[in-house]
Amino acid sequence: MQSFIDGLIASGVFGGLPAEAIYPAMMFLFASIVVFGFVLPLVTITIWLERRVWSRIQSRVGPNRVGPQGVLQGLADGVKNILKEDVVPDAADRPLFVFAPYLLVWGFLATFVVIPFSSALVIADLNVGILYIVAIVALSAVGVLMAGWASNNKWSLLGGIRSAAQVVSYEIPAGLALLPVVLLTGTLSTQGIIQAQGWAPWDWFLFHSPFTFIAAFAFYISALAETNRTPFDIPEAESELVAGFATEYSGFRFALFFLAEWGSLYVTGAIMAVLFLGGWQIPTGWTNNTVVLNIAQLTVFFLKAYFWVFLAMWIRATLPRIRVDQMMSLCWKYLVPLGFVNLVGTAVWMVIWPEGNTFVPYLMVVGTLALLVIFFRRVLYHLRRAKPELYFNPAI
Amino acid sequence: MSPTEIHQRLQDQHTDAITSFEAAPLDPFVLVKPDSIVEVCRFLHDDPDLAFDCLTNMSGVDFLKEDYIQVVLHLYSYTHRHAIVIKADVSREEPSMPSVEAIWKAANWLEREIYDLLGVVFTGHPDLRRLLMPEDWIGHPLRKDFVEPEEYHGISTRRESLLK
Amino acid sequence: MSLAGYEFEVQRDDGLATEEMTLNMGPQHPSTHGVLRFVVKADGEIMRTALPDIGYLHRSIEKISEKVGYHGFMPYTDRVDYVSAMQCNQGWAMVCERAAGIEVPRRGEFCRVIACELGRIASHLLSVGTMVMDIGGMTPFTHAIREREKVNNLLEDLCGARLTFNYMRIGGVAWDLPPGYTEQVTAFLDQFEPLIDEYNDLISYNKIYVERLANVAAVSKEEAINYNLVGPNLRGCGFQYDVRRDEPYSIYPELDFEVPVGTGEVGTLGDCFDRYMVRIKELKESCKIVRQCLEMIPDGPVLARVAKKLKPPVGDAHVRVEASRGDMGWYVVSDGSEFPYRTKIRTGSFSAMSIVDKLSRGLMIADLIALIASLDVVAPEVDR
Amino acid sequence: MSLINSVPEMVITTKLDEVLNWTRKSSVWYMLFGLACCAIELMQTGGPRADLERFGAAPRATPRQSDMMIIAGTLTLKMALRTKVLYDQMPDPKYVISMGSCSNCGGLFQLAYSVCDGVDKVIPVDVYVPGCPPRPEALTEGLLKLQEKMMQERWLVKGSAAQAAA
Amino acid sequence: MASSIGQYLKHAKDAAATIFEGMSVTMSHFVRKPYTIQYPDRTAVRVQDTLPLRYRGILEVDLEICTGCLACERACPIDCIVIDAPKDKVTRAMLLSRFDIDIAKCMYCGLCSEVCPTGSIHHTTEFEGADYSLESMIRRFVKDPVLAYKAKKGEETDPLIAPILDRGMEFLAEWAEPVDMKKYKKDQEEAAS
Repeated sequence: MQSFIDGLIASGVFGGLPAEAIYPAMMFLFASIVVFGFVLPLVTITIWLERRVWSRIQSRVGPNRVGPQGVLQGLADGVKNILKEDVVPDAADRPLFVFAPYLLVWGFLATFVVIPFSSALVIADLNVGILYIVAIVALSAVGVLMAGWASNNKWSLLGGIRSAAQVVSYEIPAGLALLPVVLLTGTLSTQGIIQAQGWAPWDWFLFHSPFTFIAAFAFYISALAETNRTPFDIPEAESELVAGFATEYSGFRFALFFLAEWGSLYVTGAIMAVLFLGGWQIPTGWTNNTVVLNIAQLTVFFLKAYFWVFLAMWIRATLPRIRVDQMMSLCWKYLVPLGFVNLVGTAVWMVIWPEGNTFVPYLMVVGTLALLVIFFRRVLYHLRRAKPELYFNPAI
Repeated sequence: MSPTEIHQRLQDQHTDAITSFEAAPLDPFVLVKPDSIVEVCRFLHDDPDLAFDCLTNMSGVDFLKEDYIQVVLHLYSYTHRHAIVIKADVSREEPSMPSVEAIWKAANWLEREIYDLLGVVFTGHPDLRRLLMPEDWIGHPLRKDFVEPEEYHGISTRRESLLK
Repeated sequence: MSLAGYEFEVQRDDGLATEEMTLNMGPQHPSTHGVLRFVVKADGEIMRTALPDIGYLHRSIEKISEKVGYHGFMPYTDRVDYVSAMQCNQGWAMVCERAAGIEVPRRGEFCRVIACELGRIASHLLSVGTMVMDIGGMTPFTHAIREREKVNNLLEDLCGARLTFNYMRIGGVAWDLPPGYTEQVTAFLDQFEPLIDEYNDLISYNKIYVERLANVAAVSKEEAINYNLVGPNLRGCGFQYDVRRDEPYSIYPELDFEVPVGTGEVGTLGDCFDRYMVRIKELKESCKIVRQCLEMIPDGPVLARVAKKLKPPVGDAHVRVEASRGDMGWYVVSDGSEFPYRTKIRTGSFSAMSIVDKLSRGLMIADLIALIASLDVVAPEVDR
Repeated sequence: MSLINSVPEMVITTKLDEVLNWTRKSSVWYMLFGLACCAIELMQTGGPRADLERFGAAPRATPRQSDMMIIAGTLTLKMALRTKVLYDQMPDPKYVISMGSCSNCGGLFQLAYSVCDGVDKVIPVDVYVPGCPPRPEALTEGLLKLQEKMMQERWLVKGSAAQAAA
Repeated sequence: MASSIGQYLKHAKDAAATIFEGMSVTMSHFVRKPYTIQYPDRTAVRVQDTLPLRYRGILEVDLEICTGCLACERACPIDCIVIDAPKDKVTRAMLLSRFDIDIAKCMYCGLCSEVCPTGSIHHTTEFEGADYSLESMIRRFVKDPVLAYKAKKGEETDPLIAPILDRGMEFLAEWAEPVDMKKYKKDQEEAAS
């Protein structure tokens, strides 16, 4: 980002304005653009996509009346929620109740600071980028707990407590799963990590070694848990806790919860893309135009991130919810030991092959492809078994 | 075992407790004195030849003209696959009989239901509260002389038909 | 705590005393299957007790029977257990026929059994579907609902309604099978049976699902009989008893079907998973029964002529029907008039609800949901 | 709304109203609130056959986030008091669909001693859907009727906001 | 739970395998057609037209063939049908002055159409009747008082009424014909011997 602004100053767009004034102004402008021009549409589209994906899996059509194919569904939901009556329950702890959703939104918006959308588009390439994400995401736990507590509703309280326990626990496997990558690159900067990878799958850290492969999924599971996604949606378990920590929230404040939930889903995907899928890396040398290059990088990054978002949607549509004690045992008995194994394994790997094994990544890619083939064979099997299809009404 | 045999066996053990036995109806029944229902039921449940381990149904019938409430127990034995009906008549004014909850847990709610809807008090029941109707409901609706209240908590219970 | 009214407790005390939390689950709660209320006393996530508070759907069906007569009561029986109304229809028809000594034409009996078993498929589909939904999986629920819609379509062709059938009459059934019905039902069964396997692949043996259900709220056989658990809940304890087989009625003795029981395959015998699995297996058995009936069905009338003002002789009659939620007891007292003097319906959900308090002790709050779902409680059947 | 109310009555407010109504109608979140038989049809309406979500109507578990309450089934006297509480918990603007005969006017349970004959005795109803129970398409039609009603509302035009809220 | 390493790994393997299987099932649904009937506007055929003749939708009365026998009014357990059919003192004919059905109250049980001798009152496949008020949901079939239909001996000859009566009979034909079981059994035995 800084280089981008430097370039602008150098090109003389601002005339003679002092650089000290330009930097904060541009940063502010950029942040606003990110929030209103990028995050909000992103979230509404994500919500619509989720509902459509979900419907499709459930043999339904899904929202298709609001705008073409229902793409404006998220917009309608958002505007409607803002227009709803603002209810603060009598028994609620008013200041906390009002403040909690903002904290939650803040927690996920702040992560956008270090997410590199392309080689130039990053608000701040902090040298502690990953650490910053891990730290700032914990804010959402505070927000959820605060929301649960302030509502003065027992369901909310239970939801808040569950969420706090969940996020605090899963921070550890998430952190441990990040470490192999940090170990490999020797940097915490997100741009640094991406630059250490290449555009080809075998250059990605996902396929660097079996340990990073497992670490990627361990991180993904932990991230799902931290963002309260199924199968770890126990803080807002609809069938148990009504709506969990959000039970008493309505209107605009609830819309913020909504925003945060789907926003952080995208953040999860983005971090996965940065750490394990080579971020915005594309084959170099085919263009010299910075703008075109950046757009291509942005697209690639977007697709990679959305792969994980889609996976989360798909998982949500498939799996039931885990119980709260099982969630804990999954964390402490499975993911945390696995995290240590990965860490030590990666370290050993680095000692044996300091420059990385030349053969294993290819093998890993082939193995993954084989797994996909098996998977699609199963899909075909299910499709064949389900025939002949019988519709409710053949005429329609 | 046929109902007659069951009655015979019961008669041998608890002569005083049994008022009468009818073998003619569709479901032959033994009419028992309400006060001795527990000992009769205990015997029916415990005796290895009878082994009525299941209380399938328990209902109360309000006979307004005859001026008594009849409590009907339908018993079934999963062990021997036979059934018998036990009936006990209690007075309408102060309906009361001992609870068989200790013998069949299933009787717990069935008795509560009869208490709720017919007002039969089961002595010795651990938790005799209204089951279906709200706590503050007045009257026992399944009694034949029950009059529907005009309103409940400000909600009128009448509705004029729009067709009239 | 009072069970009577809606209380709003403001808990704002100083200090760090721990206390039991009283949770009001219901009457409006997403997973109480209608309007039930549980007063849950919980210590954190662990429940001390969960007292059911029922009666939110007490519609005085038994009292209404005293006002509408024997024929007029038939639509009301649909509403006793709306999820599987066919068996309720059958129960009422059978108890009246028994009280009044009416014989049903043979084809009528076949129509009844076909309708009942289709109804059982519909009911069990809803049961297993909502069970998964309560555990948190949305997709299997919609798949179950989708198949249920197809059964509803079939029943609609048969009797013109999707849910409240009012199909049976005292003395038979109101509609004969429509033309081409056999092919229609066979086509459905052909495509439905593989989908049961797909459902199992999708969710039944899913690790998360199994972990949620295994070893939760196991009921022993003795306990189940003492609490008068019936139907799949009783069979889930490994006790093979089915009214259709052991106290046969209608044409069931001529049919060949299995009575699936719980096997404790993933945990304790009689746990939630066993109760769930019994229902899944019964789906297949019902398909089998329907196929047999469609093959064996004779020609002839389906409805016997019955007096418009039916007046059974003075006395009482009791029948038991194997409804989807198990042995359903119908008891009718006649005083010789055209109105039943007293009707009593003993349903499977009623006794299933009464055991919840006992089973719930020491479980987690999430397990209560699984427990209620696995008992397959339907609110109006509890309250009537 | 007071600030917006001071805007003179103009075409633009009517247009704006239409946009606001459009968002409202396109996103009717209904409360998961099943009472009796109709609740099964309500479930099936959300299922693959009718798929109420096509119109943006998603189920919500809590009254705080719902715009619409579908009274699906018989309302007993014991439940009527709770229903009132639930209705009060919903934030404005809120709508009620009375689904099926029982909640319309007691239907076949008018003879009963424990049934509240008609939900309109407890809370105001916007749309009545006939049927016992209404099939999923009938409920969908009820929702469409409600959407029509929503589109006719005027929130920003002077005086009518208070009127509509009342 | 996991007492040994083997069991520990088995749990993990089970979880992976079953989730894999479940995901493959859901993936297969991406290529299957949705089952939704896009009522009301995006269907090729009106949903009403696809319902069976037996479907018990909103009641309808063909006044042309109503005999004014009041059987339906009596059969209804909840009095949602009201018929006024006074006898004209002069002509001795029955005059239908009112035939109201409250569709908001009706429970669609079919008891009324079952007893109708001519199929005049019958359920249609129509189900759309949602409205903003209960008053507007009352179906008033009699605009002006009409004479009740009198069944003729033999064929119906009136060209206006005949098709309606035929339709009514079609509805009636759906219902099962009750038989006298004693007579039926005797016939069966005779046929067998």
